[in-house]
Amino acid sequence: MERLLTVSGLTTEFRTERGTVKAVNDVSYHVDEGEIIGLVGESGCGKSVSQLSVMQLIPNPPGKIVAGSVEFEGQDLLRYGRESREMCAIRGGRISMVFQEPMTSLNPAMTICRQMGEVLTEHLGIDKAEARERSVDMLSQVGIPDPGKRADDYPHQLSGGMRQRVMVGMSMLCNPKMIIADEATTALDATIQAQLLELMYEMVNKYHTALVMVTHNLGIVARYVHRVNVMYAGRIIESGTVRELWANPMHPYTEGLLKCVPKLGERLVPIKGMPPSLINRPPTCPFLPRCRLRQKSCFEEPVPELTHVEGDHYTTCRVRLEGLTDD
Amino acid sequence: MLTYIVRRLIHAFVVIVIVSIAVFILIRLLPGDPIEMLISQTQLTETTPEMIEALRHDKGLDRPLPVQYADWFVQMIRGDFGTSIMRNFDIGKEIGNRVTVTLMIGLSAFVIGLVLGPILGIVSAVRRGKFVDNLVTVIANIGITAPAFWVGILLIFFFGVRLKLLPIYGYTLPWDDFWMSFKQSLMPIFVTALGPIATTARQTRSSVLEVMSEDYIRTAWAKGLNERKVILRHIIKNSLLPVVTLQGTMLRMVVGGSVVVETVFVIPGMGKMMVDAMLSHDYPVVQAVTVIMTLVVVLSSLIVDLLYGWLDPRIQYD
Amino acid sequence: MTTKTDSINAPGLGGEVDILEEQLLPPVNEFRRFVKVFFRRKIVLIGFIIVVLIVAMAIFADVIAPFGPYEQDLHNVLAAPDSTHLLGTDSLGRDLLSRIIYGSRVALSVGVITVLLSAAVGTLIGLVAGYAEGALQSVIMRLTDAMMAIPSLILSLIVASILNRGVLGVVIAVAITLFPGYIRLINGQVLSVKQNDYVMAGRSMGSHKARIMFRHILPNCLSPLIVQMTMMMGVAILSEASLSFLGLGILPPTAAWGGMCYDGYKYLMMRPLLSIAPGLAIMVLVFSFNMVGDGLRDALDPKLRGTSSN
Amino acid sequence: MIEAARGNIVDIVNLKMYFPVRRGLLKRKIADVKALDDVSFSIRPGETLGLVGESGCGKTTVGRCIVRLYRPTGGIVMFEGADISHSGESDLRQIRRKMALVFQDPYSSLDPRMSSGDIVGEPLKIHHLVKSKKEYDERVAELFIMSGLSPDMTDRYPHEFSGGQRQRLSIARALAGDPSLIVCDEPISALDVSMQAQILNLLQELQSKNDRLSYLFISHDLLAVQYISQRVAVMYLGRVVEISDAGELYANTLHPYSIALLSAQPLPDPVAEEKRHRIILTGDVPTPLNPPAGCAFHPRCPRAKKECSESVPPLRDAGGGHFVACHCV
Repeated sequence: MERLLTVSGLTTEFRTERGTVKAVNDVSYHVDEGEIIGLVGESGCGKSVSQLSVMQLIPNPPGKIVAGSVEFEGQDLLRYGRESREMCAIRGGRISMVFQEPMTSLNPAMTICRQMGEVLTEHLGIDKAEARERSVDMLSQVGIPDPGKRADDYPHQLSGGMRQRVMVGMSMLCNPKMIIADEATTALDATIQAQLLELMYEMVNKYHTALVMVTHNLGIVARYVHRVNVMYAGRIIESGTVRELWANPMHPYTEGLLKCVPKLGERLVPIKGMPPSLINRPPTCPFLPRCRLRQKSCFEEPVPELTHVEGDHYTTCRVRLEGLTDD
Repeated sequence: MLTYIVRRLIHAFVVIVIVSIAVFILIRLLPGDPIEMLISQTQLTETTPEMIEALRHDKGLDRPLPVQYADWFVQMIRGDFGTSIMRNFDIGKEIGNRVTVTLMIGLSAFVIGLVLGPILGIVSAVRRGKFVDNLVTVIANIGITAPAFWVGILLIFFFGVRLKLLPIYGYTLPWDDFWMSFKQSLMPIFVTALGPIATTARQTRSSVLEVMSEDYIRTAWAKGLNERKVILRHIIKNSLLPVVTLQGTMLRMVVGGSVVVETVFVIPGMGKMMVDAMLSHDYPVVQAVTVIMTLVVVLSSLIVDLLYGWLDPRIQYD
Repeated sequence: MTTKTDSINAPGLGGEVDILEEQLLPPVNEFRRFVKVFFRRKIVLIGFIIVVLIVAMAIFADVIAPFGPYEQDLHNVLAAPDSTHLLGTDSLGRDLLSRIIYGSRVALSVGVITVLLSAAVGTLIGLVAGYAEGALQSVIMRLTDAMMAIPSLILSLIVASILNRGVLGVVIAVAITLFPGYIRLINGQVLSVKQNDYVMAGRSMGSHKARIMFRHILPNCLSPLIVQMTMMMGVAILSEASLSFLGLGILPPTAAWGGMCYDGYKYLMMRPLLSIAPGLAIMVLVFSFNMVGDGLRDALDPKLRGTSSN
Repeated sequence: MIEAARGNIVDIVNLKMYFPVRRGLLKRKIADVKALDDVSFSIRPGETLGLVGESGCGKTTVGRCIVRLYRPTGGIVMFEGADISHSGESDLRQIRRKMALVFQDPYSSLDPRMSSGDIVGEPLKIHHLVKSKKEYDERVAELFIMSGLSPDMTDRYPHEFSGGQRQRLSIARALAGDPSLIVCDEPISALDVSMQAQILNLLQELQSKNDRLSYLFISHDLLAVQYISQRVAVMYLGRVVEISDAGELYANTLHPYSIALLSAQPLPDPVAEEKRHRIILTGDVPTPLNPPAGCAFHPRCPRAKKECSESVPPLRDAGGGHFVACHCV
């Protein structure tokens, strides 16, 4: 598969009263064409901020992309200005995004088809009538009953599930190369979430579009994702195919996460302590305070880079890596 | 939508009835008995208690209050506001030609506020922290805090006395002599409009900043729109909705302000009529003017509410 | 961020564990944070200083003012500003600067009493309306709408002339126009605070309605109330000045800025300062109160009260 | 039917809760939202009953009816043998000490103006459970430790705590009155995975130390419910469609909706996920404003028969205490 996106050394900081918060800290990952990758982690680990940085949607006064490059189809997006013509062409045209809150992600004072049509008129320059036609067609594709009438409804007249379908439809309108789903189904009920995930899975495969699935739900990752990056305190601490990670987790945090999910008969083993504060973090491994495997070297040396284990499996845990070379 | 309109109409009617009752009672509490006023005004030499009694009966003031109120309310609806005690003119007719003066100034000031306020608010919110934002904020604050009569005096002194550019008092209707009327109403309109412009600008600025942090604005950016399109298509309409609801209070401010502005610039409007009536204890006039002014405020806020109902889709499909 | 190694034998945390990370960030000194956010903007600091100066001026007026407020110097009436009378004298030969200094007493006293009176009455009725909901609330809110429909200046004119036009009369006249605003504010606040689960928690614990009202709901309505009161100080002072200017406010000869503007208005040609100076004093005081109000709004905003550790 | 056995902590029989919908000019009632329509179950001392279902199924309303925050439209609510369906506020006060509520949103369930110590200690004050200030402080410190918080945090304010710690404060407050029933309304869905595990463990430990303490654990997270509950009830649009022991329900699910619900929640195990046969329901969750006739699930049910749209299937025992409400099972 052809390489679509390569993010390397991405760092985004936020200035707050208590100091600068390194929300995304030297993050590197790649996405191939038509591949479904996962970004998993708890709240505050920087998974959403990293995707907003790729799209340069970081609110500028407090936040700033400090370092790193975002290679997309051969061009580094960070070279373009936040409101430059090229970046506007990418956003919604080549890469589109679906957000978490269906209730607030649509403009309450605009009809559904006008909001969808806007993407088409903006990127493909087609006139309003054809834009409406294509929007209605997309609405039926995403499973909205009676799309002709629904197109003229306002967002508050649709249920949460319906609105999220509109968002998915909107993101597919310009046939983008990649879609970023930022916790797109978190706010939905189980059966509606299942419907939406199946829909996205079908459409992504049908149009051979890459999908970046940002979520904290390990079940979704297990069912739909090929390759997954586990994030903690702004860093990617382990990445690999779903099978590799589940079979042989090479980082104590990933292990802890897997054990945190209640299974019948097994005693729950929670990860001790509290998620770290992201203000002036020491260069050592972020998971150090809560890690059971930590050794002396972990305290002194900075956190290692993502090191290859086997296949697509990479990890940043020094102890685990040394353990590998011994046995 | 229909229920929204009907409910608003009933709401406005209830408010008018309550206000008329309140005004009716308040006037009765004012010092000085109307009959004595009448007597002193007609210079009757000897006044026997019987004559006073007959006069009271003739004026119907001996009937129970609710009956008097009902009678007055019915008369009012027919446009008959009774006659002024002091100068014996028919109040209804007098209000008729004075109301045009007050509305000329009041409405133009309101419209200026309605147009300039949002523009200043949007510009200062979009250019947050930059020079224009600070400038607009300072002007807005001055507009809210400077007493209207003082600004009036300043303008009169500067443009009238020193530069002799503008007449310092009086008012002529535009269809009589347009150029003179324009010169005469320039300053009063500016003073009346200062409050609404300032308040609307501040409210628009905070509402635009609030809308800017909404999720659907982030979606608009994510669709690839540049800043200009995001502002024009998404931010403005949503941020103007709360500003529309504010316009009801702006009208109240304009109508109330006419009292001061017309006193400073000596303009024969309803406001001046009100003050003169207060000073000379001419209570029927006070009563009529108060009710009319409140009527203007209530009706215009009703229009503002209906405009809001039409603008905000969430209400259309209530 | 201090790292304190302590082991907490706490159940639910997976037994014995060394927690390197401090359980909580160091306590945020609430007062220091409040002061830091309050004075973050220069303009708020300037406003605060002016208010303090004017309050001091009002208290020590007898000491500061060169002349008494009513001292007439009949042989240099309407004098131009000179070394003795820094701002000149008015039509009765009284020193303008001294009267402005004494005028601050009227402005502040009217402002404070009006705001406290209207806030107290408005808050109480607002609480009742907000908590009772149903028919009582709609009746109260309709009456409030009616009160607010009458232009405030007109209402205060009528009420002022009903009462004797002393300071108390003006205070009540202005307070009547302000307290409906509080009813609306508090009613709105109570309704939004009642949405929170901690109010339902209070009910589920079986605490009395009154306890929930005063222990949970009222404290959470205080910040917007305080901000509104500061803003209303400015409005009260402006209303009093307008009433005095129209001749229906504070009775002469008391030194009230509004009245002084009106007296000076006749002599605008010769001595503009007689009107301009008191007017400027009004604007400066009201401007400062508004700035203090803006500062309070930021400082009391719960969102800015520092986020929890993660 | 499940009769009210002696000694149960909670028994609800044919519980109905209708919320009037008022619209139009005079706010006339045009319809009833049937949030709860004939719900019955009971909770034995020391037992945890899981209540599962999607939004709009009425699971939160059940919890609030039991704690009598709502007055039920119909049916009986019994608490420790006493019928509290229509009792007034005054005599409810004693009973409220024995039941407590833990909420979903950690940020809105704690009063931001009160210190954490006062929040946890409020039930002690309301029910006068302590005589002196010293005893009050000791009891509050004890409650903090029981919930895994260090006592020197009692003077900190809620905004200084993380989501997980706030839920611990809610639990500490619930324990203050030494209750025999805690209704946990989605206590962990707002938390991260690692924090969820800590809270689940805490709840279990508290129950192991006090054999009279029972939970009504309301959630849409089937894995958590399965882990912590002895018995589980599945609700759909205001009715209980299936209720049985936890293990039995997950191993031998009978009702078509429960099957679809279980298959909709992805298991965090790629190997198992591969083998699972996924049932994806069509259509949206219907509104409780006008529920479909007969069995409310029939429009979306793959096995729907004619009879399903005519009569409401009663909850009957399909063997071994496994109750199900379906014509086709």
